[in-house]
Amino acid sequence: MNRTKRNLILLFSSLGLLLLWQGIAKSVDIPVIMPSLGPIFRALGFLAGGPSFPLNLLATILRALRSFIIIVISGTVLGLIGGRNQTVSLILKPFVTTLKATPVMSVILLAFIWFSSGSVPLFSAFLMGFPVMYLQIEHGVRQLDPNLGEMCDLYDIPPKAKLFYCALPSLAPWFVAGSKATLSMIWKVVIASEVLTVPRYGVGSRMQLAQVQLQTDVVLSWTLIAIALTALGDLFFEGVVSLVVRTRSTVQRRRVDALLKRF
Amino acid sequence: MNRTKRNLILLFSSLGLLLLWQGIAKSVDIPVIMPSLGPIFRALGFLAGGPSFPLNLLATILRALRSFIIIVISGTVLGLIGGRNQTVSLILKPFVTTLKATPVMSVILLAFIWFSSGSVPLFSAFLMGFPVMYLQIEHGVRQLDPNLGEMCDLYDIPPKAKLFYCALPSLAPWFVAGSKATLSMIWKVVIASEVLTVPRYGVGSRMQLAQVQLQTDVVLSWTLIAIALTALGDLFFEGVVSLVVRTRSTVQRRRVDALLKRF
Amino acid sequence: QEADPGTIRLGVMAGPTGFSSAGLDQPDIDIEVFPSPNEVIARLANGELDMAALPTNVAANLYNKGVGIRLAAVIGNGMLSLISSKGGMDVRDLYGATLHLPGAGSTPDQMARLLLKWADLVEGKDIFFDYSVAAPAQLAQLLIAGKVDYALLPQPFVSMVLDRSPQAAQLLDVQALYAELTGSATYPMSVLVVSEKFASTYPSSFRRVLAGYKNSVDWVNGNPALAAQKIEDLGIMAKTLAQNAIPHCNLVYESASEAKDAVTFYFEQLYSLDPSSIGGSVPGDELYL
Amino acid sequence: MRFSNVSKAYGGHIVFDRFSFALDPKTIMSVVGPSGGGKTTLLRLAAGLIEPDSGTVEKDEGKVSFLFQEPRLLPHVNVWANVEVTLRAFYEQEERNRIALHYLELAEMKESLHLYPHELSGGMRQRVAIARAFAHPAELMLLDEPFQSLDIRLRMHLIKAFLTLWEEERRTTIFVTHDTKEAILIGDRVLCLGDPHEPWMDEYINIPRIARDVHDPALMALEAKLFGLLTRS
Amino acid sequence: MRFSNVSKAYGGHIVFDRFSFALDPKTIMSVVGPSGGGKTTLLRLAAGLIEPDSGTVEKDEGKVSFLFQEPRLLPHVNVWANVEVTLRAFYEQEERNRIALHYLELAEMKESLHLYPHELSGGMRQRVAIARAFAHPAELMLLDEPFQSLDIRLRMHLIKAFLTLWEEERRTTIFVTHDTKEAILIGDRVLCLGDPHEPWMDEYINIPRIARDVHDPALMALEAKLFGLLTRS
Ligand SMILES: Nc1ncnc2c1ncn2[C@@H]1O[C@H](COP(=O)(O)OP(=O)(O)OP(=O)(O)O)[C@@H](O)[C@H]1O
Ligand SMILES: Nc1ncnc2c1ncn2[C@@H]1O[C@H](COP(=O)(O)OP(=O)(O)OP(=O)(O)O)[C@@H](O)[C@H]1O
Ligand SMILES: [Mg+2]
Ligand SMILES: [Mg+2]
Repeated sequence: MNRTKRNLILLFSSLGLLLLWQGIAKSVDIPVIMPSLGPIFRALGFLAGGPSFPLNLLATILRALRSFIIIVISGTVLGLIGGRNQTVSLILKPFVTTLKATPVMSVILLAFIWFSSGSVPLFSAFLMGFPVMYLQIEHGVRQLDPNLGEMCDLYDIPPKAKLFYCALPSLAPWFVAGSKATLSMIWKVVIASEVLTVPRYGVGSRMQLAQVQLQTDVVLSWTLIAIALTALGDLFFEGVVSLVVRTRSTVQRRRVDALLKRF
Repeated sequence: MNRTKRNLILLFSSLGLLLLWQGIAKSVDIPVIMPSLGPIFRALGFLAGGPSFPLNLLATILRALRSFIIIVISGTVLGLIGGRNQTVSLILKPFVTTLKATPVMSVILLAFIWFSSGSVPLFSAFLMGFPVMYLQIEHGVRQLDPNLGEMCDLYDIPPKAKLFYCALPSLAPWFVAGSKATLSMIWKVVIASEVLTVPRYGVGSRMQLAQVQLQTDVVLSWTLIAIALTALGDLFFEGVVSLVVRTRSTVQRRRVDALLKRF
Repeated sequence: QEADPGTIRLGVMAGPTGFSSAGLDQPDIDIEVFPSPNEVIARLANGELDMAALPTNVAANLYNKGVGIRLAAVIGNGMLSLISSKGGMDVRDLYGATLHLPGAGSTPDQMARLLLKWADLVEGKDIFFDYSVAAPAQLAQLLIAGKVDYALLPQPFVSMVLDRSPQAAQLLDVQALYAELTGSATYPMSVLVVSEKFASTYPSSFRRVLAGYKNSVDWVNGNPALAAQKIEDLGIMAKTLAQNAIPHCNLVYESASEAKDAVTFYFEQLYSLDPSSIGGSVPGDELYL
Repeated sequence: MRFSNVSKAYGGHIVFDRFSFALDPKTIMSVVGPSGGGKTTLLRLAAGLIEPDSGTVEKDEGKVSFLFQEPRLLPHVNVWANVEVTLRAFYEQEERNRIALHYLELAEMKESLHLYPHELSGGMRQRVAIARAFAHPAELMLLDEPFQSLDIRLRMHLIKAFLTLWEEERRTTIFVTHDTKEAILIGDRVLCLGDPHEPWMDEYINIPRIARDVHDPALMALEAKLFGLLTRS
Repeated sequence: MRFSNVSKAYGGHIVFDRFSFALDPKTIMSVVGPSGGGKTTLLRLAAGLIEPDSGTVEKDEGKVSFLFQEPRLLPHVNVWANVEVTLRAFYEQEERNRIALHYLELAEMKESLHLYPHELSGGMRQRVAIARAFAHPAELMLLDEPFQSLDIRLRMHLIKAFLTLWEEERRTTIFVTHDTKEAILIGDRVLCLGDPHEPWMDEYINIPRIARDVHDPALMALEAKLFGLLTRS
């Protein structure tokens, strides 16, 4: 399927979604709760022009990115270890299970003590996202082809090369699936925690304020922005993945070409 | 690694976690915020003996199970379709992205209007969990070995047999990883939504009240129960997986034996 | 001679509880606004706040849990109303209906239970409580939309609903009913608490803050428009909402000794309802400064 | 089965360039050729698994069975089910069991019906793939080096069995091999790939299969020719 | 390299039962045997990839190179990197490039260095695996049917290259094959597996490799014997 067709389908299904909203909004006909598209986009234009708009956006993005990076790194490293070593996996199990189970609400208090209120979204995002990433990688490691591992060990392929040439490429689909799921969750958790803790800047903080003032159209236009952020995150991720794959193949090809020229 | 050793390691690491808590609690020394283990377990004993304990527990379990089943079925079916058919995947993309991004807070109102108030936890669990499951399966389908698919098609293996003999077993690791991540999230989201919406019965409802009344020990003993639920869910899941694998191999073996006896 | 306490940290919650601090003009008082009582409580317990404005029952609860605080003054009296989203309703229509409450264990919830008890009605049989919309703002939204029939709400949401929805009407003035049933003029909804350590280490600074606070309450009540601007600047609530609500919020300043009887009486009522709601026992005289 | 001016390239690498041939129905064509010469590609084109870049592949035969160059067994089911499942679309259970068992017995896999692919030796996997390909009620059989990694006895046994089966029910067959003797003893025609545009060699063998003998001068000449083609650099 | 009373069973299936042999250093042992007879298992035991159930496998040789029965290439890197990466632990970059290129050229893969395994034909994959196994500076070489799925020319070319290399630097080698001729032309000794307890045949060939000729009566007798062993049922 070519690019244009892809984008067309995406466009149409997005339009379909908007139309669906409009239809329901018209039939429900209670603007305080479900405004139609007109007011939402008007509010969107208005707030996008506001002076603190970039600040709020940036604050949320930074929070999401920070927790994303922390989760991806810690989840991947621990997942790699836990997938290979059953003892480590068992030792981590109670911690992961606890993280998986502890309701965010009951740690927010603790988070308040240990961190400043701006860090609470980070903390709760970590709690929600870490198990997803960790389990994903752990599972992926368990699914690695033992035949290839055997080959690598027998041929004394150094650990670094084994990681980059064998393990990581095979883990990539798990890593990508995990990262996407994690990122999608992080946006939500960060915004939800911002709504709860109202840091000075943040999409969630603005939502909370608009909600208290019953400006549903504003709430929804912030929601639209959140959706756009998520979609951009996805796009970015897909871009990075295809870039890495292409770069890898170009680099390998270049090295072969350079080599052939010399010998 | 044998069973006994596994269980021993698990036991010790769980104990380590408890000791860690106790250590921090003792050093923080603010029981309203971080009670030590004594009061928590006392409260646990007390509430476990209460008359409405099974009702609260059951209500939460049923909510979690219902949304889990809905998510697993819908996520798997749509994931299977979306993974094979790029058009469907593109059409679903805006919906999934929206689901992934929409903060639970801003749909609670809609949920309230469309469903009865007891359904809000179900609805939010769906919103949080569905993208995880869907993306997981979609990704898994994309990773299926095209060689095997080619073989199945060429040999006219009927769709049902193809599903059960080829696709599902290959998707199993993705399905298991997705289900575990989803289930772990559902416990949390259901309880968090119960905290927000306080249905008559539910672990989260009890937590909310205890939290408002600053009974941190009670909050934490409910948290312990939630952790136990999650751990049980995990165990159950692992049990089911190993049961399915063993049953399948026994069934296949039996059929071979029966056949050899007859011919 | 008393040492300089440095910056005095006062924690208030977003919402009307924080209104009365808007007129504080002493430069060494740092007002921090928090979205929920939880955060205030954590900081108080932690020693990161010297003073805080809190719901009355939370103060008792904290005190009973061994957090070193004292009640310095009552700063807000009752301001709850039972609203129906359709006009022409009567209190009797509530029988068998569902009453929405913003948050289990909140003051509206406690008040609703008290009234029910006094009326000899049983929740779950004669009337049904629904907590599924915990945020008062969202409840207000649903009332305006007519999706919810009855709700017990605090200010400023009461005025908000009444302003925006022509059908909505107040069915009950909870304060009036409370007075009628108990003989006590009203009930204290929010109080100013001070950490025990601060009060005993810096008594004169503390007295200065209290005096300032009293002036602040008067100023806010007297200048709603100016105060509303200040309230928005502090991040407590939006200007438009605050300005309309200030007259209805029953902001007062009653020193601990003046208010002690009313507060104790209120605690006794809550205790009879559920001892845990105030931490297990009615606090003695030591709570009051 | 007919290729008309078929072209196929991967990237810049041209495998076929206006390549044509017609396959006589119900005969066996042996295909030999250098490694990377396009034998597997030819089979895949014939099966319809890939489309030619230009030209047409016409096919009168209906169902196809393909013995892939690698065994391609279902990893999660045992030997028995690997064969049985490919017959589901065609036979009732009773019939299916009989057929599957028959072919697995032929491939000497009856002792190992309950084993999973990862528990098999390389040759055993190949045997399961053979049983599967032979059992399938196809009108066109595409066999990509079917007898590789088998020991001599099995190889001879399976070649004999294959020819017996084939005489019972003739099906159009393309048989890829690296063994010139096999190619000559089995094929009604031997095609030697090597040039994208036309085969290096394309000869019919008009001696009846049962009468063929490696010491027959005609066949020896043919083998020598093939050998010469395949060993020139 | 010495097996002493090695036993190995999978489930109930006994592959080796108190099986012993000693390998002379710096010689080539050809191993033939029926499919499923334990050839791959023997190599895996020798490499230390599996442990015997009882008995011991002693090994004086250090590094091992193993040509697996399947190519086992890294799917995400190209042909070039598949070989180069196995040399990282031993050589500096310059040296590594030279060696990898040399062996890939030997396997006639120089044209396809940039292709990925899924873009290769079956024989090409096998050639990459051969290049990798030969390039590895091992003292013990374990080759599991190295020349399968290659055409005759390549086969001859690689056998010659292998022997030349081997004469340059002798390494202890176990060479598994199904081709009795290959076994006899290459091995210093031919072992025919078949019985869990002892080999069906274990003969030394004392004719120098260069002087060997398939028409030599001694070798013909040996081949006939092997053939007889492998074709009896
Ligand atoms: N992992 C395993 N689990 C169970 N059985 C196994 C396993 N590996 C090998 N076997 C069995 O061991 C026996 C010997 O296998 P091996 O792979 O050594 O045979 P081989 O001589 O290499 O055969 P081939 O020539 O077909 O490759 C076979 O019967 C096989 O079924
Ligand atoms: N998917 C692909 N992508 C790129 N190139 C390919 C692909 N498949 C095959 N080729 C190339 O096409 C050529 C022919 O491949 P093919 O598999 O038909 O050879 P073959 O005759 O079967 O060889 P062998 O005897 O080694 O199996 C090879 O050069 C190979 O590199
Ligand atoms: Mg091929
Ligand atoms: Mg083998």
